[in-house]
Amino acid sequence: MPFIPHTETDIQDMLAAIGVNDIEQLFDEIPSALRTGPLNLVPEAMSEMEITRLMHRRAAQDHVDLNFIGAGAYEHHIPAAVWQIATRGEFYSAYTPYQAEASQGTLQLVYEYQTMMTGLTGMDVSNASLYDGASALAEAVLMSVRANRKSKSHRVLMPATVNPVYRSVTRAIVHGQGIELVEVPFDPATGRVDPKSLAAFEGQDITALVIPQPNFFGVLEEADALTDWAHAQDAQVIGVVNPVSLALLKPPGEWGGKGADIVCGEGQPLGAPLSSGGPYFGFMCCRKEHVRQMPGRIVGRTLDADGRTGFVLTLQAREQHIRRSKATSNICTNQGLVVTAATIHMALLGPEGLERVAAACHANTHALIERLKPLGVTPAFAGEAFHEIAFRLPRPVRPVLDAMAQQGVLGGYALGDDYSDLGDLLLVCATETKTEADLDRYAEVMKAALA
Amino acid sequence: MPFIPHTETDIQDMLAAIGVNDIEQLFDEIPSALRTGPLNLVPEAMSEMEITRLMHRRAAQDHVDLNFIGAGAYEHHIPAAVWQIATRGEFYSAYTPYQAEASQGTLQLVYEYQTMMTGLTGMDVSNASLYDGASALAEAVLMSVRANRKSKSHRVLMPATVNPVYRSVTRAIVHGQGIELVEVPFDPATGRVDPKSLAAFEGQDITALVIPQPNFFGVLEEADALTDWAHAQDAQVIGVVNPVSLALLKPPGEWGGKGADIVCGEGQPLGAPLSSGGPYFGFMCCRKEHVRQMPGRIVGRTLDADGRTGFVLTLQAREQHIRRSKATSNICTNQGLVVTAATIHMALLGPEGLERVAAACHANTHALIERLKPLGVTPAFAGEAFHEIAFRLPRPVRPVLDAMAQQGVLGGYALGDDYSDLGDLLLVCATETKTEADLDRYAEVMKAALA
Amino acid sequence: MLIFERSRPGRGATAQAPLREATVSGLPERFRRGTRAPLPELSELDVVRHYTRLSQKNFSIDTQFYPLGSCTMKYNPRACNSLAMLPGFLGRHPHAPDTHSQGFLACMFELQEMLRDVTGMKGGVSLTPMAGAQGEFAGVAMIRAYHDARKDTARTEILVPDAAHGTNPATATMCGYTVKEIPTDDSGDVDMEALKAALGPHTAGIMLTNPSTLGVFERRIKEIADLVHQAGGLLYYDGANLNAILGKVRPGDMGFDVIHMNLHKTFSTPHGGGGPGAGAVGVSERLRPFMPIPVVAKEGERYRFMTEKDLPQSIGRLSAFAGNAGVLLRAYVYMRMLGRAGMPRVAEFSTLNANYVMARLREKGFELAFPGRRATHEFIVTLKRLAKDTEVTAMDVAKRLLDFNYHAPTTYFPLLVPECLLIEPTETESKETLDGFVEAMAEILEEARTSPDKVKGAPYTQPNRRFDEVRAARELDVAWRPGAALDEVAEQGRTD
Amino acid sequence: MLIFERSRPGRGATAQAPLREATVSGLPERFRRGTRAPLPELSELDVVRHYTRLSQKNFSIDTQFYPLGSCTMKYNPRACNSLAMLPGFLGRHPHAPDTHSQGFLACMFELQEMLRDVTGMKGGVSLTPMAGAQGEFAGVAMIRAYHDARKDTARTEILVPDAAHGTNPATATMCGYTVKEIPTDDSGDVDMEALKAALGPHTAGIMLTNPSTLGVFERRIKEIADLVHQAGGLLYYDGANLNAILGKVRPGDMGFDVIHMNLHKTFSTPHGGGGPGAGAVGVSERLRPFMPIPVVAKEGERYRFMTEKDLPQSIGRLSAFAGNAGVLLRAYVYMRMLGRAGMPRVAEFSTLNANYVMARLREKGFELAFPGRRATHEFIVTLKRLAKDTEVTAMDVAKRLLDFNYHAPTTYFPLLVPECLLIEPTETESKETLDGFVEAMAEILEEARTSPDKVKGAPYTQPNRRFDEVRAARELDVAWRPGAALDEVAEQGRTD
Repeated sequence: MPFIPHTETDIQDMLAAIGVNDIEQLFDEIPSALRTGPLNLVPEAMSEMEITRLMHRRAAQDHVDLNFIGAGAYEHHIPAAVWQIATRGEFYSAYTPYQAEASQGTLQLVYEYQTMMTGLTGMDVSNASLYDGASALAEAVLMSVRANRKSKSHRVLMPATVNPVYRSVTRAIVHGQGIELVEVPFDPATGRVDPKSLAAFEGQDITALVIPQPNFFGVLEEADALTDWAHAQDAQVIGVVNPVSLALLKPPGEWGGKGADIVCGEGQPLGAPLSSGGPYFGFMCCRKEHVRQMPGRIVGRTLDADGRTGFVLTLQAREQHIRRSKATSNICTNQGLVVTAATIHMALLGPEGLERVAAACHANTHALIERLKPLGVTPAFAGEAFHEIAFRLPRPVRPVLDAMAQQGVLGGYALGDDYSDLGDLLLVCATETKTEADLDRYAEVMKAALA
Repeated sequence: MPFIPHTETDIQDMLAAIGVNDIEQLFDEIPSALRTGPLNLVPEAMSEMEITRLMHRRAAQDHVDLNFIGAGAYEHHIPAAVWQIATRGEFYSAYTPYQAEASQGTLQLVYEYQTMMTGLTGMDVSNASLYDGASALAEAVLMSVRANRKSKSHRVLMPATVNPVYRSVTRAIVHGQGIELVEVPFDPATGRVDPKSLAAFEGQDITALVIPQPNFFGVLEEADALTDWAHAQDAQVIGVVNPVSLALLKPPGEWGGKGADIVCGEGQPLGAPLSSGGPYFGFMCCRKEHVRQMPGRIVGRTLDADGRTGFVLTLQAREQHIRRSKATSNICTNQGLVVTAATIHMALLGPEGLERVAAACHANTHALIERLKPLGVTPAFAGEAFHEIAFRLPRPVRPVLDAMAQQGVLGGYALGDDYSDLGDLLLVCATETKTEADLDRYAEVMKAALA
Repeated sequence: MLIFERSRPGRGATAQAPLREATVSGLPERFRRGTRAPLPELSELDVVRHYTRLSQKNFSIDTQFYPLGSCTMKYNPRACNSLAMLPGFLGRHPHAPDTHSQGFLACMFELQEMLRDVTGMKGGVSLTPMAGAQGEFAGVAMIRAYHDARKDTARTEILVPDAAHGTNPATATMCGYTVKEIPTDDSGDVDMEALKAALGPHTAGIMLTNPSTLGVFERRIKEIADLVHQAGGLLYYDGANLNAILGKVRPGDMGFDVIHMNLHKTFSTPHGGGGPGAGAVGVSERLRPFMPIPVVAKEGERYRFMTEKDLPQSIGRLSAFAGNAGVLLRAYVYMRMLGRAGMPRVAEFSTLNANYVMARLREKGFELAFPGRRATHEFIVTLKRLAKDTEVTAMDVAKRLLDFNYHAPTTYFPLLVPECLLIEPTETESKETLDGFVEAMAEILEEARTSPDKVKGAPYTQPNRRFDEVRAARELDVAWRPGAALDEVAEQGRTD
Repeated sequence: MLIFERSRPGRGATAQAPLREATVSGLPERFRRGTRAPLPELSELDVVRHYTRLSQKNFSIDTQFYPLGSCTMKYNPRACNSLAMLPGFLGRHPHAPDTHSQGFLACMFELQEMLRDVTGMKGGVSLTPMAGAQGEFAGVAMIRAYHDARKDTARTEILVPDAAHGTNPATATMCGYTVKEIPTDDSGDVDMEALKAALGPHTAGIMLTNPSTLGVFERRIKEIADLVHQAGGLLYYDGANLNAILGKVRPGDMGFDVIHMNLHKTFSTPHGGGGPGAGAVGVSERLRPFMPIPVVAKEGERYRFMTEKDLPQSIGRLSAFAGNAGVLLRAYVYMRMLGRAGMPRVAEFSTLNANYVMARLREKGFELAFPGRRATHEFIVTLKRLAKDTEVTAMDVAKRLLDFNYHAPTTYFPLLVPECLLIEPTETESKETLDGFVEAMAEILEEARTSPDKVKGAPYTQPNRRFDEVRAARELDVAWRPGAALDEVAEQGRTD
């Protein structure tokens, strides 16, 4: 019986102590008509050896040589120490730190994580994480509705330059709560939010404006101007940012005159492997005055009965297990283990390391421009980019990508899947993991695919 | 500066505390004529990301689909827990437990290991490990010379059925100490030590007889008879055994009337991956009366100042750091980390698990006999085998192996490399890791290679 | 000591970043950061040592018995971790084409099928919710989508028993529903009269856990299902306690329309100090069109993700990609190792362990909340009388248990049992461990009677004693800044 | 509690063995075991928990500063571990054909070349010795093979300084040599007059460490080399202290003929609680024919193992295959990450750290064994006077340091300095860590003067206090048996 320690003697002794004849008797309160028949879709058990072999085979099956897709999930080097420490039993198999005295390891780590995230974003406070970047944006939208007491409209401006999936997820999550998400179009020349289309909303009751930085096209928004515009409308600013980019880019806390109100994003670039899209983690930071509207767990530093400092979950009054139907969110678990990894990752990279990574991503992606020019492949937008560039291909993207994949190179993300009029646009990302030789190979393989 | 934490400020402060101007000054006692010039064969540094990619590529390069080689290193399933725990920093990065109070983790584990090994072998005591099986045999030979006070000859009988490399290593190591290793031929019919050739030594002064079980051909020696014969000559018996086989086979402590005197062998099958031949570990057990002649570290249980039990390195008076030129061996480090893994491995397998593994190895290897018969490939020896069988091929082995390797199957070990008259013999091992389908594929690939 | 206090300007783990600094050109000043991000600066050794030491301050399954009711803290097989972290899985980009994803998709498809089987939810399973609470959300959102699709818009209420997890009412609210609480009767079952009274044309559905959070099986579940269905509502099953009945009785057979499962409970993916979890949802045929996307389909021998195009009525996407894939892989490996015969064993032995501990504690003088009922995989002890007699509370007992090297059971949940301990031993613990726990509980009970202050002062063996939680909330210190208020205090009280 | 005491008949981690029992046929009874092997029987959780908890009782680099002189306890980069454990490397059978081994062999060849470069041993490097002591053995065996090949058989003596590691004389004995000890002069150098007197036609060679175990650089090394060579002897270099001079001065340039390196010291492979190590040897041109096999050769773009056929005069094989391959891979990764510029940095910063701690300890009142000398990567403090004044010994100070969460330095080695502590901080420790250690040492010195009994009773914070080592050796208990003598005592004194 895998993972069950009971010997025959144990079972008999335990049944005797309980006062029943067999284990089946313990289920006598379940109406017999309901009892389960045979399970047909669950195969017979495999030993660890057998499943190990199966999984090795399946993992090998999905191998690619080079990946140039970003679009919300980014391939970065993760120090070996990160997951070796994060998967230590004491982190891996611990529960949420409800018994603070017996969970100081996790609690102090989360406090350190919160501090790091506020440092990166330039905000006052951070929570202990949310599920992923997309759901974090949904929570940020809900939070802005709670936090912006001046606004009654529950209208949130959502630029078309925000990751399309983030927009879908936000829609799905806020749908039941009467919130209106208003799409703001982008300028096809720059690939940024179109300032002209914003003008139409001037003077209206707007709850919040979402600003993606960089946006889904990899282009940098004019975050200062957008922030100031939103604040002039008494709208809050929700920044959706890439945390690695923040090593180079202005932190949202310093956008415009007053800075963003809420900042969220996908934490994956900070130490989470691509891993088919998860587990990642969403981060969320805000200004101090909004902290009681923030969803998710928060760790605080305090004193114990002996006057020693230590760490506890705090502001639990916001949470579902206390407030039930009046909670700020139904969020219960967060992404603790990935946050553990991210904290170790950030501590290892440090400010200079993260800056080098960000700079290398920027440089590698931009180095593709010269290499692709001879193929007639050029950047589609004039806006400055961080580490993703939307290239315009001389023909539809899909078949080109398929041909490249056959050579073991994932060439990028086809923007036409989400933007029907951008069928010839390919979003390409070359992180710090790519060498000169990789960039050359990319150009070569694309050349062949275009031929 | 990878792995060096010094900041510029640190360096200046430290130099000032020492009272020198620069680091170079700390080397002023080294004659300048001796100072090293540029290193030409050490390449420029790689980041962890770069070396990671290089090593992934090289590791993938050596991939094979199926391995049927044994010949001293055996492919077994290793529970995932084994190395996840063994590589925890507290085990991985600790030194030899010289400060017992701060090393109870390692010390207790080794005590448990020693207990397990005595249980498997049926002997009284075990040391904390030696380097590998081959060098353990060399140490056992040296030990028998010290322990057998009745023998003056320093002649050790070494059957030709002992792993040829073990014999070479033993020769290389005992060479300087005037010990004579006398080869005992094998019976070409059974593949066992030839009893007739032993008769020639009767009545002579023999220090020890080495008994491999199973022997290098996979064949089981008549260990009971050999042991009794040796003891009748006042020779000691050194068993060289496969620890996994001991789940099924009679423990050396019970061989013949009095049992073996010293037992050693390769610990690799107990949780060490094939890993190109190491790190493995040699184990060594003996009867109680010989313990003070045993090389290597030994952990003992004792009491502390508060009357609590705990564990310490004991009998250190045998060792080089105390006895220097009079030590029983120059052995200093052992194979602690692999022993850590082996101990966890044995605890996970348990008596029944190890027996199932041994039985599956036996069954799988023997299942090849029927499959190969149609190809004209049959067992070369009549002696009973454990989990390796020497098959006679209808043609020289080498080209057949090469052809099989091209199909991704490592077909076995060519005995002709070591036994010049056995050029058509192939030693094949199918451990519990092989499925019916694997055995079928083996037969298929061999058929094609023979065609 | 905090990692920031170990930091020194200019130090770094320099093997971890590109060795050569890249030049960033064409990035105007207005986009750029003025000063470097205030991350700590340390050597690799310092970081490894800091976090290795920190880890040792945690209780965990791998080091302690953890009978935390409602959380199913069972052993997390180490193979699940290592196999989910094979390079091929870790390196797969979520947007990799199907041609380069068949290995991963095969695992996901088979996981869907196995979950469909053990829950009896014939309509299908979607793996995308990233946690139990998101699974709940998906479940209630599907109920709403179902009514909406039928234009049955008067249904604005969700019924929730008063013993339910806090997430249930919170979720109903998130989906735009009003919550109506249904009381529990003395034996721990739903109060049928109250239920009947609450049902009506406004009823969208009911959220139930069975066994309930009270550690007992709701015996009239079929009757409840019929009543709710007759009223036009749907039944949502909170899978928090699925471990208790795995392979013995299926939510689909009880009449539920939708279920979420906590893979991090029943299917043993790690809790990780608070996540990541995974909250797969299973549905009956009628809710199938509304499942969250993506879902993996098998067509011939090929697997692919079904999207908006395949399920146009879907409630949509809940995560940027396809949920917590790495967690799902762990659950997949676990289920394959248990296999068909292993599923009911989970229920059998978790139930045996719970009933055994319950019987032993009763024998030691503990008062049970529902003495007339079988325990399921967990049960409730109430210390109401002890607290009255000695002032020793459930929290005190919980803290004192830490000194015996046992994690505390869940305290003060469910809310309706005063001074309660919710105890869930799980099936992976041995009789000796359970006996040790029972002895510790008995010893604490004795201490509570003879020297209550000792219990009230516990724990004594941990890095800290009880915290000032009021101070934590009032003098909010949730991010370190050089020279922050507590620093000086920290300096004095430092323990490491 | 011992793992055996947790065992129960019939329990098992059943996922770890084949699920179906195979039938063993054709194995006669006389070969078979009568009763099952007495291994412990436990669930997977019990095993994981037992050994995870045990691990926490160890000091280690990852958790503590470990200034153990002569052992070079530097940080073991985690990448070295994970990259050496990639499935492709772990799965490679040692007898795999060259066609399926080029990845591994390329690493080994490049490692040989890098080691050849940093040691200046132009003849070549063999990676096969599995530990420092085996490397020593290989070195001395090569010296013997060299003389034997020249029929120079009168050379029966090996000279060894009295400060040498115990392995040196033990090795010489193993190789059939007589050992002659050479005294050390007051400044820590070899006594040149004694050396000259000892040299002669019987001299096979000399075994030296430079810097010596006294923590100082042997300044007249070139003169020594010339004298030994003139006498017809060869010079063997014990690489134990190579960390001190890496990239600054090379044994080959000093005149050594053969060197062993401790890859687990200088090249940061883990100590693993006592191994595995790796003791690669490097040789001058004249010893090349005698190198232990196998050695990796590069021919064109292909790599292959050289064996007996290529090196017929080889001293032979020292391991069944090719040494501790996994350890060698770790050293390879480490060296590639350090790179050319990183080699001398190891020497520079380990020397800086040692000299800094030496200066600070002197300032705190500690007495240095060789106050007139530079420290190399380590140095010696002698507590001779303290022991005389207070009865607090070097061992007492070492034990007390554990209470401050620092591993103790090496004590009572080298033997010729009374009450000594040999302190080696290594280059990977930060100034703050060193300062903390110095403060702890100063505090203990103060305690020794004011409350010596406190120091003599230490440690107080570990699982045990000082052990009865005499009892351990006399009442030998080296394997547990049910009902063994200490069991009852264990029962009383149990701490976990």
